[in-house]
Amino acid sequence: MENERDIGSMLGDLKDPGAYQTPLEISGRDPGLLVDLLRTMMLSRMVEEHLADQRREGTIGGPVHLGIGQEAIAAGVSQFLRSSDRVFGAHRSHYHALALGTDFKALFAEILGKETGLSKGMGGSMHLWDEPRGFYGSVPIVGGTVPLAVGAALAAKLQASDAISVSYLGDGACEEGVVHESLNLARVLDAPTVFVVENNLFSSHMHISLRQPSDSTARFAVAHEIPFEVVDGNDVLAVADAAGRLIEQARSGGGPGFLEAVTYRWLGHVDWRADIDVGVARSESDLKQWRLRDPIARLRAALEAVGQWSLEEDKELERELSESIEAAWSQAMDDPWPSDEALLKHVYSSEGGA
Amino acid sequence: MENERDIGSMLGDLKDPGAYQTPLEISGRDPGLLVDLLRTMMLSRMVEEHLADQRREGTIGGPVHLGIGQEAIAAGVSQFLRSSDRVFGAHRSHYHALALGTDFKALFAEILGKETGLSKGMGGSMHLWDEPRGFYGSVPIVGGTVPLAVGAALAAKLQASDAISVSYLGDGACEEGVVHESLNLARVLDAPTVFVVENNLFSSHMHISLRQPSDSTARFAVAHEIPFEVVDGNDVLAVADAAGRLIEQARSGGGPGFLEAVTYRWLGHVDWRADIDVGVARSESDLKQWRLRDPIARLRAALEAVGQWSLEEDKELERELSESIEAAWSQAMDDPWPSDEALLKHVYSSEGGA
Amino acid sequence: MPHMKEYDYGSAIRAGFDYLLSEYPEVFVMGQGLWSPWYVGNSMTDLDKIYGTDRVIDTPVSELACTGAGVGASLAGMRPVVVHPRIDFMLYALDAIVNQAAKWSHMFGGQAHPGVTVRGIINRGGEQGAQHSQALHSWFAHIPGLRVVMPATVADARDLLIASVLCDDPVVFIDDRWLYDLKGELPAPQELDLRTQGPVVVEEGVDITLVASGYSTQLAREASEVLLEEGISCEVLDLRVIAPLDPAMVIQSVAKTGRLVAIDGGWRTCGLASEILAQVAEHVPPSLLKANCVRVTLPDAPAPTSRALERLYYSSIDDVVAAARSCVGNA
Amino acid sequence: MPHMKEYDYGSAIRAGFDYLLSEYPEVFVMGQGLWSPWYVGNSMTDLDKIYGTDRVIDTPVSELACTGAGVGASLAGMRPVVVHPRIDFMLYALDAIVNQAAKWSHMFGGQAHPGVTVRGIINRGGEQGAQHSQALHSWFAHIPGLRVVMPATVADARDLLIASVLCDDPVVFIDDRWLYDLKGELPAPQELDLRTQGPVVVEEGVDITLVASGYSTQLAREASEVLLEEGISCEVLDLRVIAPLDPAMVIQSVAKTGRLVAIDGGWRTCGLASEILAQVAEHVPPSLLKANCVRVTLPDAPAPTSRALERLYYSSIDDVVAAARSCVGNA
Ligand SMILES: Cc1ncc(C[n+]2csc(CCOP(=O)(O)OP(=O)(O)O)c2C)c(N)n1
Ligand SMILES: Cc1ncc(C[n+]2csc(CCOP(=O)(O)OP(=O)(O)O)c2C)c(N)n1
Ligand SMILES: [Mg+2]
Ligand SMILES: [Mg+2]
Repeated sequence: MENERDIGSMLGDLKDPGAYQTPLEISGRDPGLLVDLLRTMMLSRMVEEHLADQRREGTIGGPVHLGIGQEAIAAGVSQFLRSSDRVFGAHRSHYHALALGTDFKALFAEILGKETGLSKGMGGSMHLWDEPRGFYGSVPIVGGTVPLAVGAALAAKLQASDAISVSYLGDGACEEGVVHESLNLARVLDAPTVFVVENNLFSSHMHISLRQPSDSTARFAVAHEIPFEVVDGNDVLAVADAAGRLIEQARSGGGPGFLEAVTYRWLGHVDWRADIDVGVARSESDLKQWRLRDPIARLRAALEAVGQWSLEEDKELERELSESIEAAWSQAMDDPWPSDEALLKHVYSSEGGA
Repeated sequence: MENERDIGSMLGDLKDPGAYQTPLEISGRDPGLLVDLLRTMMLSRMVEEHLADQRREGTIGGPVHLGIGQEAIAAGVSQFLRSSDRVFGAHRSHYHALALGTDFKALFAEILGKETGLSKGMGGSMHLWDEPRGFYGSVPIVGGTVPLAVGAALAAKLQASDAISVSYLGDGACEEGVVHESLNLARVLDAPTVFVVENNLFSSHMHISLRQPSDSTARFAVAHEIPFEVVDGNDVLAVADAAGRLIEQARSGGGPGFLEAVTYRWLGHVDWRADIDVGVARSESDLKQWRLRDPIARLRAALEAVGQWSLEEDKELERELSESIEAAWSQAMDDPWPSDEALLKHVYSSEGGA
Repeated sequence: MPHMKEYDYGSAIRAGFDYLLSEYPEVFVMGQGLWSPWYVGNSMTDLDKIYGTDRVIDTPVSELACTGAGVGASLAGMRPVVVHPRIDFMLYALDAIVNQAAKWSHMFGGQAHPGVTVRGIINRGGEQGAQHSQALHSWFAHIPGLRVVMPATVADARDLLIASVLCDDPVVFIDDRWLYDLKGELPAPQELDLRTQGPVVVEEGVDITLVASGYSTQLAREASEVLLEEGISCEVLDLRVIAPLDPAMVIQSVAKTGRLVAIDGGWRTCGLASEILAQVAEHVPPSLLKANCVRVTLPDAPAPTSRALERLYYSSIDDVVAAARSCVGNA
Repeated sequence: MPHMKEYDYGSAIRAGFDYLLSEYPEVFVMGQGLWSPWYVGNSMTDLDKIYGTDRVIDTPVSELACTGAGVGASLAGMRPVVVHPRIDFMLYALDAIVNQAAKWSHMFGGQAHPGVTVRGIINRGGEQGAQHSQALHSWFAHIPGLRVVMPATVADARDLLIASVLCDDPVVFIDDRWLYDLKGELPAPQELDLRTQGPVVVEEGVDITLVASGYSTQLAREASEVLLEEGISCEVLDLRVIAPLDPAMVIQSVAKTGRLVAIDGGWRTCGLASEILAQVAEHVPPSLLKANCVRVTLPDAPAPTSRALERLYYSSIDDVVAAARSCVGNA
């Protein structure tokens, strides 16, 4: 089997691992906001690195799909979201929730199957819920949440609220028919849904060129006449700018939007290994280059260059995050398991199980 | 409820009922072939008019979805098909089979539920089978046969045959996710499938503008990077030329093609009435104009103008067809019902029921 | 009762929608054919005109996305009803119903309320055949997390619809076109708590228990009249809510009569009638059984189109009568 | 027997594919993960390398189109196998399986041969939860026109796969990741006629009948050993082919032992265990029954993720032993 095929490219150098490695262009941006973004991404990164370690050690019993390397997308998008919005994720969604401010201690507890978890220990890594922060659920059936996001957006319209929905999905998910139906439905109903496609060029072990005739999923936005933007997903500012425009459009009655953010995951499809991806060896050189296109390093370097951030501040932030991650983890480890009754009492939410 | 909305138009005057009413341009065409096409369309028309009458009278017990007005599409496409090809239809498929030369007596018997029918009386109007002529089945689940056509095309490739598949589908079917999956799959596998979208602007009572943001389904061919053509579906020569190119391309290893043929059905979605369409009144003036865009009349007029066809020949053909239709019908009426055992013996084809 | 009109089953469903749409702004309806009254019989006539096309939405031919949108809207506080004019079309929509709606409460520890109602119509007969005739209620009953409702009377057609939509859990509401002309009186609408609704005894009897739901309840009732004339007294149970199933009444009745015929309009293997027999096998002491239990169901074959075979395919009153007779004779 | 090697269940499936692909040019395989051995355990290792990526096709994430393509390819004379690494993903593909494959023979009077094999893997446990753990075999058994195969032994894993693929009818072949390490000997491959395959008695006994299939057969066998030590002699039946179901052996065995425990790895309501009890209620004279029948199944709840609850959720040998004991005690 060949690992890649020659297909038409609309992404150009956006998918070139060696491109876009330089510091971000930040002139004229609010430094406070930039540091916030840096912090969000670092938190995400460190939480997931911790999860990778714990999974390797076997402390975590179930699969974890980590987004290390892709942090800029959720960080950039979430900047424009409100707690009244409705965000839907998928199998790789820890960082989607974290970017909304979800408590990582509750995330840890959930991943460990504890009663104090985001989903009361009933969901684990692949089923996260944080309604107070607008996180309306992530599940691992590929494409499964996409029409739900459209429905939640339709609800917002009927409720005469200016809430919007965000649907995070991958390039692989774009092969599910339901995604195409959902794009059309959102368009026809003018449901304020922003589809965020994290195009990391892979669906588990399969490169996009083995699954689709062209590398950009924005083709589907064109087909459904949905306004779209295609950006470097490792540039948090490019993501934020585009997301800001699409979210504003949706919020103000302009209907759905589509954001394709090109990125790469540093680890394999599932769990902690970087070198293999569900049984198939990855290109070492691609991986090396993409690690140089690190969304965190690029923002950090830019901030350092203009004196808005220093090595000391960085170390300090890292230390602080690391401590709170460790503390949260040991707390989560000590937390109680769900009671036996949980197995049956949550089958129907109307039975007052929550 | 409004009957239509303003949407972007890519079809332009192709969907204008008042356009394209003049005789076809036939200079340089083989007159024998043209008369064959005329004959195919007239047969189709008269068979279906007969069915409309019988349904109105109640002789036919089940629903019939008639393609009167749309005959040019199957006639034009079928010109390039061989009996080794694999043609798949849907709920409105009498004329897809007839254009391949299917025996209309067997069609009648099937619609009446008789053992001598195309499907041995087990299928009725919506489930037709004529493998010897390359008709691999029609069923009423919208979109249901589309991936089957891709699979049959893939089979042809694996069998190293130059057979191709044809998938007839409607503008409404393009809203089913499976159609989008199928387009991608055909493209990725280079399965020689020609998708023929009969865009008659309606899905039962709903105009395309109430269901999609734009009037041309060729958008989906673009998205999936499949070569396409968009033609006046009431011009049998335009259909044939485009179909010929796409079929030749598929047959010679060039992968899938997509033909959008714009047309209009003269009768409502189901059964014999022209004035209402599943409960909703149709535009009388549109209907009147579309009847003037009659694919048969346009070819007939062209042939007459150059002396290749006369009123007498026309009358004679009509008389001949009418007689054989009447004869076939009364024969079918006299044919036997399936035996009681048919109910169980066909559940598994391996049990030798056929 | 001046306001008590005679209704038919179809218009009783419409009355349920009317009640819901007028009383509850969070209710909306979407599905194919909602702007064309023809598709869904008389069960939704003019609702779009009264409540507007924003709340009564006719949709593209996209069963899965539309059903998923219903689930998503319910998570966001609405009470959507997604209508499928035939259950057959719901085969495209099962991810939204089974992987999503049925599981979201459990997976999120009871915090998500996927209170969508999916209305699927059983629309068989009329020479329409295998893809337009299915009755897949047993499938939905197999899936934990769903409530599955099959009204058999005019009042239930309305009041169980109201109860389904007002319930915070996902409900598959299944009505049957063969019941649309059934007549009955309709008192004022009731807001029942779906969680407390279950089987009822619609005829009391002593010799044999007939268990049915939806249209089969009609068969059972009419068969019981014929059987009574022969001196066989039937206890007829209408299940009403087939999931979660409360088997107590079935068990109690069969313990009393010692005989069971389970009638179901779906297929036999792993179907609802199997479940009824299984409950009896599990809970009624064999010593109380006077005969083997019997199922009256569709044969395990797809629906034919030919009228010659349709007659054989669907169960009739005679089939129920014959089953009951053999059961009693067998004693 | 020099060529008789010890195999495990996973590699026996692989041996079946190997046999089919080498002997039958019309066989090809498609599904997600076929170029990545990891997904499907050791059950398909290197087949793509041996037989080429044209015949062992890894696909886009499009369950419905891929399954439909399998159906279409079978109509055109091929013998495709469509692989779904989890049955849960097949919820997207049900139109192709249920509306199409299952019905094409019947709808076309036996002239169409939709001989596709759809392989669905039950892949539960491991804290993966509700959308990655389902065992939906009872659903498929409910649908006329499908053959549903659940191998429980190493030899059946290979030979029933071969039989499924060589059968002209659509087959849902369901294997279970919890069986992949099961060891056993493999004689030379056999071409069985699937139409003649059905339940077998895997242990003879006199006190109670245990009926199971797939992984549950293992539970039943191991429970029977424990029970034997307590002096309870179990007759263990492995159903092997759950649809169309041949109930004769179940009926005969329960008529002999007078007691039944049906064990199934799916949900309870309208499930396979219900069907087994229904067959007994219908066909075993109540006078021969010494106790109420018992089902050992999943509770009617979605699969949890937390290891604390997974332990409760899945049936164990102890559950089977306890059920059998209560049944015998109850005599
Ligand atoms: C319906 C369904 N099919 C297949 C899978 C297996 N699967 C899990 S994640 C995944 C890859 C999805 O790729 P993409 O959407 O690009 O997301 P990414 O993993 O790259 O973030 C697949 C195929 C699944 N979970 N659900
Ligand atoms: C899955 C499914 N959904 C809905 C229907 C009901 N239905 C039958 S035909 C039809 C319209 C299809 O429109 P189109 O594809 O444009 O074909 P046309 O009738 O115009 O020829 C619909 C919605 C169906 N048969 N199957
Ligand atoms: Mg991806
Ligand atoms: Mg149309």
